[in-house]
Amino acid sequence: MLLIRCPYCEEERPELEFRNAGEAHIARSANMAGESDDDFEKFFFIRSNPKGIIYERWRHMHGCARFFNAVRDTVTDKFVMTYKAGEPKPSKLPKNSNEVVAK
Amino acid sequence: MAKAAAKTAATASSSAERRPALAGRSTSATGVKVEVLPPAERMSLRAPEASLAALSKALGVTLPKAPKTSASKAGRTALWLGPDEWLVIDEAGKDPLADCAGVSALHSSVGVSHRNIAISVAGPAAEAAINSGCPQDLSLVAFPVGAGSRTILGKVEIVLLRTAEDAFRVECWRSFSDYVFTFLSEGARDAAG
Amino acid sequence: MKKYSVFAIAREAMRGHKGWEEQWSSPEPKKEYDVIIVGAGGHGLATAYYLATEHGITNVAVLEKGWLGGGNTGRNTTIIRSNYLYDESAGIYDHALKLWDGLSQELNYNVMYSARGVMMLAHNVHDIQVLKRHVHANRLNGIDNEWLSPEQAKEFCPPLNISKEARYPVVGAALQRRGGTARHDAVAWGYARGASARGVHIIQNCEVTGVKRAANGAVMGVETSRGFIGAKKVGVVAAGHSSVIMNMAGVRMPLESYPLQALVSEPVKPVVPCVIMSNTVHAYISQSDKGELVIGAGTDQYVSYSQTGGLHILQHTLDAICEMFPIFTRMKMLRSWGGIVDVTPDRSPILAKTPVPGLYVNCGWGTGGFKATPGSGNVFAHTIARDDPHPINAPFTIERFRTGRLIDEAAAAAVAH
Amino acid sequence: MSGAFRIPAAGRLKQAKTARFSFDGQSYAGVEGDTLASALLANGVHLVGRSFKYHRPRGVLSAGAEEPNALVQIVRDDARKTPNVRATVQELYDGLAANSQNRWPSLSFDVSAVNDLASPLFSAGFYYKTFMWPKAAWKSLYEPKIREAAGLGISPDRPDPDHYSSRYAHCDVLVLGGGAAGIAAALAAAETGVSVILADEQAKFGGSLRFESGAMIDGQDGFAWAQAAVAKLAAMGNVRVLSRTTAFGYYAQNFVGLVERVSDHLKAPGHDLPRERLWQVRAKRVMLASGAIERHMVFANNDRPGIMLAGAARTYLNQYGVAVGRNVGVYTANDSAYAAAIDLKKAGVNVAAIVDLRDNPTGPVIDEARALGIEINFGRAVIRAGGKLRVSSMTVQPKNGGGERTIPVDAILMSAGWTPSVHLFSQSRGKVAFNDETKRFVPGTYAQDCVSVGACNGTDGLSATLDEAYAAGAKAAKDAGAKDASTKTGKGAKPKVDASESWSRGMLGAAPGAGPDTTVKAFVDFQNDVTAKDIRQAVHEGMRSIEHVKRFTTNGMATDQGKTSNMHGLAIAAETLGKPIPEVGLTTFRAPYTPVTFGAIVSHARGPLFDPTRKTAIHPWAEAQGAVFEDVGQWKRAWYFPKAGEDMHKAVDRECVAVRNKAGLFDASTLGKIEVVGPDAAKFMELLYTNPWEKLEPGRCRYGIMLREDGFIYDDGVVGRLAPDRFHVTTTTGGAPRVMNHMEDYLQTEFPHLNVWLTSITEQWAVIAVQGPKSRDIIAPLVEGIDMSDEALPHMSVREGKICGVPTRLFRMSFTGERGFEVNVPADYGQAVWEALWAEGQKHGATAYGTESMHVLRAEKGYIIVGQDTDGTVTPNDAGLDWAVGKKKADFVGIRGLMRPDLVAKGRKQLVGLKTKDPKVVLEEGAQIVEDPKQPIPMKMIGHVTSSYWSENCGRSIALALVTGGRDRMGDTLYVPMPNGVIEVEVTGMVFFDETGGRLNG
Repeated sequence: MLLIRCPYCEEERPELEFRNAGEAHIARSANMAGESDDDFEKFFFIRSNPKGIIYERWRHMHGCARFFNAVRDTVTDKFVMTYKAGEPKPSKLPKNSNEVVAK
Repeated sequence: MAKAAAKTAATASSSAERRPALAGRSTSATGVKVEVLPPAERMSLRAPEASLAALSKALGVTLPKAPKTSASKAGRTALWLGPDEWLVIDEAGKDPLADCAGVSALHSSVGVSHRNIAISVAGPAAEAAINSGCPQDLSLVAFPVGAGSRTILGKVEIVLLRTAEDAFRVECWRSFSDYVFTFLSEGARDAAG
Repeated sequence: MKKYSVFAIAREAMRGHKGWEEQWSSPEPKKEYDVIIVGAGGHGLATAYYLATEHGITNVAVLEKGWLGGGNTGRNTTIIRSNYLYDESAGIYDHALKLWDGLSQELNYNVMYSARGVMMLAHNVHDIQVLKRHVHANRLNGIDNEWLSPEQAKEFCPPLNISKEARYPVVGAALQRRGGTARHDAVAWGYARGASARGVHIIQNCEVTGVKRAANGAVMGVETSRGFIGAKKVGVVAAGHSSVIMNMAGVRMPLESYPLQALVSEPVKPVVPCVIMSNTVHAYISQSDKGELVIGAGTDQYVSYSQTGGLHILQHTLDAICEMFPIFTRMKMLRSWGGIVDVTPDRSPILAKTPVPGLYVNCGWGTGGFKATPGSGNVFAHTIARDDPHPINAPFTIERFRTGRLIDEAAAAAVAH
Repeated sequence: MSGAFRIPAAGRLKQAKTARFSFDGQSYAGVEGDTLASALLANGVHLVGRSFKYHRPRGVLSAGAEEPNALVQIVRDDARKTPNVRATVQELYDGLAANSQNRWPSLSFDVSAVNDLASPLFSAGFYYKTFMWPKAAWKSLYEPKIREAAGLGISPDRPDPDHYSSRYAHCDVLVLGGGAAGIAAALAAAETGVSVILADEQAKFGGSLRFESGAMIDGQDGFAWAQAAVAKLAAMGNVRVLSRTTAFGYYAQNFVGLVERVSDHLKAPGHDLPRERLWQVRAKRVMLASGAIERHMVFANNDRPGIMLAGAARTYLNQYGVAVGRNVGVYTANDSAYAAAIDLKKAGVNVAAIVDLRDNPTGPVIDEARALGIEINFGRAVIRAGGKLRVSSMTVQPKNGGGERTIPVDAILMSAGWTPSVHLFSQSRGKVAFNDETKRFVPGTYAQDCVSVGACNGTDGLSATLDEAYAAGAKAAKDAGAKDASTKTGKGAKPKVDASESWSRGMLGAAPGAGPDTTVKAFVDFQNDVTAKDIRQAVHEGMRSIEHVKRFTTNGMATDQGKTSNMHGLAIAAETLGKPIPEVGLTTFRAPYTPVTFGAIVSHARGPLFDPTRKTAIHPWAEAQGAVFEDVGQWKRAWYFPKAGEDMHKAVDRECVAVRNKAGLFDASTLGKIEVVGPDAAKFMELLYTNPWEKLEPGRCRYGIMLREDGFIYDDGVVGRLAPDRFHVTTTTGGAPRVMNHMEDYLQTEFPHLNVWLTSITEQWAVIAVQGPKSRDIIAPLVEGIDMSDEALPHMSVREGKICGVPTRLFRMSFTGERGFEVNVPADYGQAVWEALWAEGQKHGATAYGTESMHVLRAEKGYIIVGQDTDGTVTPNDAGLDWAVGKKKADFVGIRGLMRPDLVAKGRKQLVGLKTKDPKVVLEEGAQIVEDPKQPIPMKMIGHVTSSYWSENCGRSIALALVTGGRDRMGDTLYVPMPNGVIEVEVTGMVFFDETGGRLNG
């Protein structure tokens, strides 16, 4: 069971309180109806599925109920950092993170 | 035909009987007592930062802004559940919903008095009893008196409030109350051992 | 290849079993092959085997970053069945099931395919609707699947708890008698031996690090931890790592990889005679020939390549097992482990050509790929050899996610109303 | 007397009470504090089990959790039979009853031992090479025989009356292992004031101090020091001490699973005591002090009962006062076995000879053994053991060959050296490193916040161990946040070692006499009957990875998980491959460290706590009325209300007719309910549902459809607008939680600019549907403050007011096609209001109806059930609900998905009605539909029946079905082939009753 730092609760809490919500930073188009089939496929189906650093969404379902983002290494399952929903994808990761940086 | 039914009936009886779930249930083990608490008024309050002053004033209790905390005054407790979410519990019979009705500042107040039921877990072994199914660190350092949080007990969600060093209030949804009470009873039996 | 038989064993017994030949050779990689298969799991080795036996293509290398059969092939709970709902799924899984029956003789390797029956339990009205839909569709597709009452289910599996007092009482079951289990290692080893004997190179400890493409986009070969190996056709059969390899070729996939755990108990005398599955209480159980209860758990909720998972996942699984079989609480978990399963949005595999000429992919089997091993390898070999899918795997394209023509077995199980 | 082999002056159980026990029906006496193994050995019983494959007789090998041989079935009563219990771990209690396993008819005469004679045939992996002819024989003959022979104990056959419990715990420092290292580490950490948990798998702390007679710490005997130190720790407020507690799994982020055996050692456990308790501990720092496990010597017939690990024999002597023989031989490749020989000799046991593989070792223990007059043979090997049910001799030969000499013995103590227990370290994803000098894998690179101390870290000698552990304990405390570890040491002091033992080295692999040129049975893995030659054979057959060797031979896969065998197996494989050991690599260590009962892992989640059973406020009334309930998700819903003599069909027919002719009451409380509040509420609804909402007037309702982004129907329900900024949304029963999550997801992450909030009110409101022509007459008398006229309260509207004096949200809506209402009242009033409505209803002939009638009534009207008539692949258009999709809307979730080529293509499956040609025939839900019933199998199926019922109101059967191009087939005849014949059906519209809808106002 992972231990996840909720950026709203400002502490680490057990995974049982959380629900993973898939890859982060996949924006829904403001003009959804105008998207091409290819774009829609990319938006809804295609995923990075990285071996290494992943940017992903979690919801503190049984805590503060907020969605937030996390950076995690999918090889070690270690969290690099978490940050609030709506905050931009970090351009730089903290030093303790693995050197496997996402493209 | 429509006319006949149009008028409000005069036969509307006096108030229907309230039958809370699990009313009166309790169990004791060495060092811990698990007991269903009487009904209370409850409100789920949602509001942005800017509305908090006005809402606090109306409620008579300052809405806490720090995670995992609560504030209490005159039988009314406001638990921080999320950055824009509070559970207001009034055990003094005053409806917080009515108090917020006149507040024009942006907010959402929804009555949930009947949605939840409360169970008291008290005694030196209370912490251990709850930790039978709650994965949070409930030591006094991590979860001091007044700390409140939504969390998990076994397979269901609860709201946990520490009311004293050796006492907790466990709130859960009505239909989960039997499960929660049974779980806490088992936890209490084991914590006593 | 020296034939295995009871006489061979007797002969070897006389000389201390020192005369057995290697089951597969371990050659150094050549500079170039006609076909490279990435991944020496069951599906990859079966592909190589059928390339050799059915298409006469033997200049094949199967590249494996670890040891052959060490991925999901050696980590799954070996359930075999073909009672899927949709024609497309039924087609490929039943193709596999027909190959399972006779595979030991085909490979001259006892894969211990055991048609002990797979029973799927219904616990409520909705389950009945869903399972009966399967039973009827299967019947018209020529696939055996029959409906049982709770009493019949118990007769078929005596330790099953069918008490009406259970939290989710058993209200019926669908039984596929041809379903069962097989010995997972033997499947990988049998195919490896068969392929190796026909000239296929199985190269272990050889990790693919890049896919090289020509100016026209076509595949030229792969970079590996043991140097560049050329091939005009590359088949990616890397299970949880498929999207990693496909990314090397510049193809982004509709895949996510999750940890999937399983466990076995200590061995006991025969007690569970068949395979039992319950979607509603989330449990899968059978008993191995060795006597261990073999239990499949659920996936963790997050993408991971760690081959480990949380204890709470095993707890939920064993909750369910002990609910169905209250006699098992005193049994002990002996070993637990994790695999990495690659899951598509519609829970059906991708077994197809790709936008890259010469690149083929066989992935997305999720939690249920083992049962498809012979069929999957068979039609994938066809797809590579002919550069054209076999009719059986033609629906399992990558493009279906763009067009919306999904094969959504998971959705068909729907959710409670 | 507690056994002829008990030495009165030895051991620590001198004052213990007698405990009677039985083994295979034979009664014996032991003492409290014994393990079953020590008690058996005290009685001279060495033969305790049979091996897995060859059914060879086996004795006790060890004195701990690594035991591969001494597995027994413990029988407390008919329901408490536990298979595969290690006799070396099971504590004795008065009345304990144990049976041997895997033998027939008896332990000393086992018919299956014929396997041993045929063992040349049963070589490694033989089953992959045979049993293939004839094909059918695998299933009918070979496999059943193999299964019968396999397995060890017997599964319980009754539900377990014992209970199990669990506890989550957090601490600063978790110390795993309570030997000298663990105790010292715990002392150092605890003295800083941080929270500490110290756990050990044994009943008594001390680890190897239990047998190391030479250890002196702080002026006292090592074992006594351990007891005193642990007592001191247990008395500290910041320390929890757990004995009989095994750390079995080390998971991510310092999360450790442990099992405490609470009552298996008790004669009569109290009813309140769990059998076992699962601890799930999250620690800031973990200290691994798990010690080392002794290896056996790999030589011919090394499995004969009476042959055991030297350390074990020493434990039996020094802890339990038991001599494992009267005339013992010793076979060793390191110093530690000398200590065992010395202790036994001093206790009066004859030591026939020590056989030491080493050429000319020197050291104090060797000198002492010699001084005691023990015969020592250097540079020699035991090449075989004699005896069958008990060892009777050992045959010794110079290790490079030469004359043999057979020495009579009744026990052989062996030691090939000690393997550090890196299991938990490895589970933590740490990488082990091979020390070439000591031939050990020790912790190399750490992956988590943990540290290894003592023997599991390859640290030799008590003094070095205590130094290392004490310092590491203090550091761990500091790292975990102790204020300042150095200032606190005043409280305690580092334990001082006054005398200690020290040994290391040893050998790996087959001993001389069991080498590649031999065909002897020299066991590597006892339980699975894996010999050195099996491992060599695997390598010869091309198994070059140690994982292949393991799987092919099953080495290390028995219930002991290779604790004594893995290193030997690896060494033999490496030797055969001609590669250094680290290049061949170690197999993965997987949880659990030792087997864990399912019960402990499940703990509370059994019976009523397996899964919550959700009941509505009205449930008690329905139960009292004799309702039959169905499971819908976690809810129990009233399915139908049979009257005396009615079966389900009769009850449903009656209920359905009553609703259409009079009225019916239905408990709809389980439907999900969400209150959507805020100035942007309507905007939000526009985005989440396909329908338009902005123009819906307060007080009115609308049927809403929710899609996933891919365009398929996700949920549906009636939504009432209570105020411009307030909606009361209903969802399906099963969909409630995921719909809420779906809405929160979009609100928080895609549309955070909207000022709107969502609150689940499913359980706030009990919902009583009152449906039928008399519905208004029933409700009206009880209502205050709501005008119930059709003008004021038309179909699809909602009002707030009072009923029976309590607040209500009164919906005028219908899921039956009749005039209907849904009365929402606060849940605690639900039953009283229901009873009031029921009483009123009785005046009008109303009935209570359940979910089955609800399904029939809605099907008569062609109303769909999401999840039954749709299955996650159905669009609104497919379901005939295109009218509910706002055509002018610029955006809603699912808008783009709906446009995908396949979703707008012709020939999609569409929901239609079906009427059987024979109105009495009711189709089966899930039945498949074809155009041509005469086609051969596989048939082309064009759809399936989603809903099907007998409709008493229509006087015929009715059905809904998803059919390819269904709406273009109106009036067509299609076929439903069933096992017992083909059913002819006609494609129709979906409305079977009151097509004009007049009854909504009837």
